[in-house]
Amino acid sequence: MSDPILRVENVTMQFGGVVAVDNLNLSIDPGQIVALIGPNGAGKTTAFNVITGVYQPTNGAVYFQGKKIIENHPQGKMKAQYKGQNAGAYSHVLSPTPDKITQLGMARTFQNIRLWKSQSVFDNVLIAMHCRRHSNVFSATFRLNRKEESAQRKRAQELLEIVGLADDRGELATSLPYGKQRRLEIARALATDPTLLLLDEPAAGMNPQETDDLTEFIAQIRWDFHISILLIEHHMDLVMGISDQIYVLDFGKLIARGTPEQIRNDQRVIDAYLGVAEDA
Amino acid sequence: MESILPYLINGVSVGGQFALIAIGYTLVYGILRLINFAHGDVFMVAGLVMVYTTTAMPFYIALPLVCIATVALGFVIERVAYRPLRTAPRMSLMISAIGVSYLIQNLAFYITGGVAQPVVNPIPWISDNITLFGQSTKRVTLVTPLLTILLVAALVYLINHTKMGMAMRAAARDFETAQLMGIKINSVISMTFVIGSFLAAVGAMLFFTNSPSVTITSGSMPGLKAFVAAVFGGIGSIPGAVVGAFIIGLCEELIKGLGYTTFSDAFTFALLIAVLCVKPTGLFGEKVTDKV
Amino acid sequence: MSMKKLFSLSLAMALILGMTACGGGGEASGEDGGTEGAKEVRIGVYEPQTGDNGPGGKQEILGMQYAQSIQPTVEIAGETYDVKLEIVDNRTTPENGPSAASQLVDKDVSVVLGSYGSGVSVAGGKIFEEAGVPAIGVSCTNPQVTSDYDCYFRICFTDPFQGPALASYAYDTLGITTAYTLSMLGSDYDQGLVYYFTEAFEALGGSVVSETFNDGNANFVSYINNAKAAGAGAIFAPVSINYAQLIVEAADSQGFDGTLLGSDTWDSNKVVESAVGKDVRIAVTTFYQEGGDPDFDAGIKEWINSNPDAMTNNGGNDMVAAVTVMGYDAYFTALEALKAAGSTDPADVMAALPSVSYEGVSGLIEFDEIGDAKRDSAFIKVANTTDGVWEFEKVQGVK
Amino acid sequence: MTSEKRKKLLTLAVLAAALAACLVVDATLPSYHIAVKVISKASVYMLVAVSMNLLNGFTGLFSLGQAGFMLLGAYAYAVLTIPVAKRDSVYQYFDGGLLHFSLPEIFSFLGEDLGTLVGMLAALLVGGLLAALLAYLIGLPVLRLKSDYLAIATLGFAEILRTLFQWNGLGPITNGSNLLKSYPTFSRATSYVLLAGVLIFAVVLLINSTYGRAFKAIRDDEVAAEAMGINLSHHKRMSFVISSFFAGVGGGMMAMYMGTVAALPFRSSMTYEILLIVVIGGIGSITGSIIASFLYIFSSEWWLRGLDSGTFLGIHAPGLFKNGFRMAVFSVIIMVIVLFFRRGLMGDKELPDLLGRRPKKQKKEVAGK
Repeated sequence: MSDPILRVENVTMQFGGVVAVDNLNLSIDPGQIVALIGPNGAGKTTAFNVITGVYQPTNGAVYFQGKKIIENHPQGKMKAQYKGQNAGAYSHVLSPTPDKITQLGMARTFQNIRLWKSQSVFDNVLIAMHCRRHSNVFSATFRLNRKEESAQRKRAQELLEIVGLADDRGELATSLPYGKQRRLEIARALATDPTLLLLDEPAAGMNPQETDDLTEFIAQIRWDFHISILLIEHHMDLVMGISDQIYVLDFGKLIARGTPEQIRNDQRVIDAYLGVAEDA
Repeated sequence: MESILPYLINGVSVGGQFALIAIGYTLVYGILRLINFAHGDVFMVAGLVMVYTTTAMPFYIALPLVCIATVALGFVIERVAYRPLRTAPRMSLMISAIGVSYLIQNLAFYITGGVAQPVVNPIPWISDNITLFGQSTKRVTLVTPLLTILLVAALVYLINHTKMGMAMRAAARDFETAQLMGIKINSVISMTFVIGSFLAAVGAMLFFTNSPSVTITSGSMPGLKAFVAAVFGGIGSIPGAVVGAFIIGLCEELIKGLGYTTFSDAFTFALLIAVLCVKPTGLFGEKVTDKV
Repeated sequence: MSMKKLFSLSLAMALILGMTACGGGGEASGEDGGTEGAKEVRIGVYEPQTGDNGPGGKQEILGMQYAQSIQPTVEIAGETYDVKLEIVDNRTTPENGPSAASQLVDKDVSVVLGSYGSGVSVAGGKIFEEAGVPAIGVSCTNPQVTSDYDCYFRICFTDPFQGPALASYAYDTLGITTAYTLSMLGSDYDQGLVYYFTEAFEALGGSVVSETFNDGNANFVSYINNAKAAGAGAIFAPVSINYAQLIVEAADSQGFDGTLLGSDTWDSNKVVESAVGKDVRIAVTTFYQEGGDPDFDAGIKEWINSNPDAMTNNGGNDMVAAVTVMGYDAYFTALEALKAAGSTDPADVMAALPSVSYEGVSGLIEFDEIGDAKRDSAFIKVANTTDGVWEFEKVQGVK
Repeated sequence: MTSEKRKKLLTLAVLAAALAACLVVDATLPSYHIAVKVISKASVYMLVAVSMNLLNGFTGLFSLGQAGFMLLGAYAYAVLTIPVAKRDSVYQYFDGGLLHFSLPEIFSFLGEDLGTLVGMLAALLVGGLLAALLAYLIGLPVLRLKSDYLAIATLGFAEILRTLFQWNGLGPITNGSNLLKSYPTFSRATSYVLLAGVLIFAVVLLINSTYGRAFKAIRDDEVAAEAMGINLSHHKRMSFVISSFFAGVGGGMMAMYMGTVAALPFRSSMTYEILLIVVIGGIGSITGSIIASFLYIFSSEWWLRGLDSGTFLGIHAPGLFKNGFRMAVFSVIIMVIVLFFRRGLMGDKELPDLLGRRPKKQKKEVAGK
């Protein structure tokens, strides 16, 4: 089997005295859909933010397509405060900004939708292609990049058609209904031409019908775009329906991993979720 | 340089004046995250009011009036220009602050006719010449730092030991949560403007007794410098603002004493930029992390 | 929505255009009302009324207004013309100069008086030159004002005269060998005078320490201490009135025992008033000494006292500033030029100006080939700190 | 698409009409006429306002350093174009200054008129480039700062720059506190309008390019922009540099308009004035900035002068209409706009949006921002 597309190695994220992610290990093989689940506050989004470069982990490393892209070890004040494991295992600091990581081929959506609110639906997708441009500011300003521009516009239109928003292209992004905004976020992430797509609660706030459509849609884009997907989700139907692997976090710790079947029967997972009302 | 003493004395005095203004900046910034550009102009208005009232009535009536008028002005500014923009982007708020500053200066211009208003010995006793460590100086030079420290001590007590002070601290820490906890955020904010303006009024009285006239731009430079002091000390922190102000005041006068008079202002701004770039939280400020 | 916006926009435009039209119309009718058959000649007044030099500019305008109240008409080529002063505010700074100047030109003025402050005069001079309107500088002392433009004349002395005059007074009369100069950074007036003063003072054998302060500075204590540390017997600070007051204040509080030397800007009642009761010595150069012409003094004081606006603009009392006298003389010089030209055409006035000779309150006014007044002496005045008045010291020339 | 075409045509027609009006003004009025002067000044301001809008309105960076960059451009223009023969008299206290060349003279081999023009434009360009270079250098540390800190840091930089240019130590180049003058200037309003117009057109092209869209994305949501692969520091710096370039050129044009250059006018109040123009016009609208510049300059320099001098609209009331009334009225209007019409004259609409009739779905947009 080839290298995993993403490998998270001993990642710990500690804010002051609070350990939000505790020694997380996770890997995604090419073409897989992997879900990260766990009760609220388990550290799922924090893990996302570490992987996408928003936060610098306190300790640990992240590999993307076999290459180490993020690494850190406790420094300064944190040296004394550090509560996690593997403190001596890392010695380098590698901390790219989120845009670098996106350019490597990782794209994400946000739990609390972050579309560019004064831009049209079409422009939201178009702007996301900016990171794949070849033109410089002069050629772009003086319209010497017509070819690239028209290719991008064509591609943006295609993406809108794929997510089913072609009719709304001229609308303001924020004027769309909630479900459509989530789809637009996915289209926007796809526009950056990723190999790994990270979806942060893509079905949050959707009704069962929309959730079913979304499940189908996610399964579909994996094949159409030849991508792997890491997703955080509370809708268990969705998670169980499409995931190849499921990782379960609780209080920052990984408490289980396995196929949907294994997870369904895992006593620790059931305990962790006990009393936690699911919104599915 | 024959003796460093006169520069030190003057620096401490200037620092005391800056400190009183800087607190106004730091309090407001702590809660609203707004650089109140109009604060320097409030200071100037206090000076103008002092000029007008002290010529018309005895100083023991005039000075409390100055405080009341200035506090009222600060209160009204917040009500009219900042409160309606509470949910607006921060840029709008800042533009509003610049607009208020512009408005106050232009109104003052209209009222004064653009002519400097002479200050004629408004407060007896305080502007007499005295000799300090063999140096001739004015009594106000000595009074300013002492009064500053006294007022700051009172303010720190107020913030640490009263209900209003607790509410202010809570609001500074987390605006929204404080609101959810039932703190009347509007009255807290009004209170910060009232305190800030009151201290600016006291600062103005001390500042302008030492000065022959009040012009409409008299507040701009002290305002800007006081703001630098607040940033330097760590904006949001009261002791920071005071320490920062004294440091800035001393540095400026010492630089002048060293003969680099041309660059005394430039130095202040360079210091500001250096602090912002190296340690944006200043000497005493706390770090805030943004949520994603 | 957009149509609504467009509509409101065009409405606003229409409104403003309408306002302009009315504004213009209003002025025109005002002019007509004043004249009953008599012709009118317009004299432009290009002075700062706002900004740092606002107070000085207003005092200068007072002189012109007083002169006009005495002599509201002029005889040109056998006809009597009413004189109308067209006053614009050049706001002290060069960037507002051009539009203010072109407004005057727009009003068909025959000659322009002003400005207080050289920088703004140079900025306006360009417009006057293009329009071919002559200008008479009243108290702008920088040599560049007249050297650059053919249209610019000047009735006051210049910095290359004033600086050395003070240097000579300090060195020869006061016996001072070390001087400290203090000027505002960014003010060409201050820097120019310091340059000429330093040149002359060093040539006489003295030494000079020079420092500058930033605009907006309000605390001069450290500067005074620097002067004391340098062992200076005099502080030469050719600064605007507000700063002059601050320097007087600081010199007193720091016990400076030398002399404060000021240029023509210091010759203001505000400066001398701020020195009342203080232990300071102040000496200034000026164009005119109150008391030099008692009749004139009495007349203008009466006029100021009977006119509340004039009183305010003069700073609240009836002391006569030298720039007011210069304004007065400038007005009459302009009338002389109009008479000599025999027409109200600016070009004729410009041609007539070089040969004008007028015995003014401040002395004889004649122009040299550059357009500068031929003046070889300045008045030195010292402040009487008990009564708050200027006292005549001597007439100072340059060797 | 026909409506798009119609919009384009109408826009062109409006622009052509504006240009024609300028030509008429130039042809019928002498160069010293107030109308010529205010059009020239308004053109300078519209360029600078647009440059500020690029940064503040389109990239969401609240910078208050515009006057500093203008200062640099103004000095560069003046220093490079003063005729060699005039240098002795201009640099009267600095032995004729350090530089002994003048760009218009260097290009004189192109013929006198063309050479002067090329030299003038080259000097403007150099001014712009110097401003851009400075922006590049200070951009790295400063642009990391959050909104209000950025504002105050850029304000500080502008003030430091002003001190440096007034310092006698640099006198052989900057003439210290003394005026720079005697340099060639445009005398026609059309020249100002055309030059500023061409440059603004470049800004419009930039804003509608992929880079301009990236700027807007940063303004709308920095976190999302970065997550979509837009390099924040690179793009912010680019916007800062480009904006400063235009401010620098604008400064050079300001020097032309003023006829003399001194550092004093370029203080923070000039930046505030430009900021208020941008706010009046609508943050995020180029058209708004242009219209507001003209309205502001025309009113303050010409139309509303009556408010200061006793008689306005034929009403004679010296007690009310005295010095400073105009600015007082102005600042009240500005506060009303800031508080009640936060979107300014144009919001984020442009000229073509006004001309083309749009479907009614646009209605919701007002709530958008």
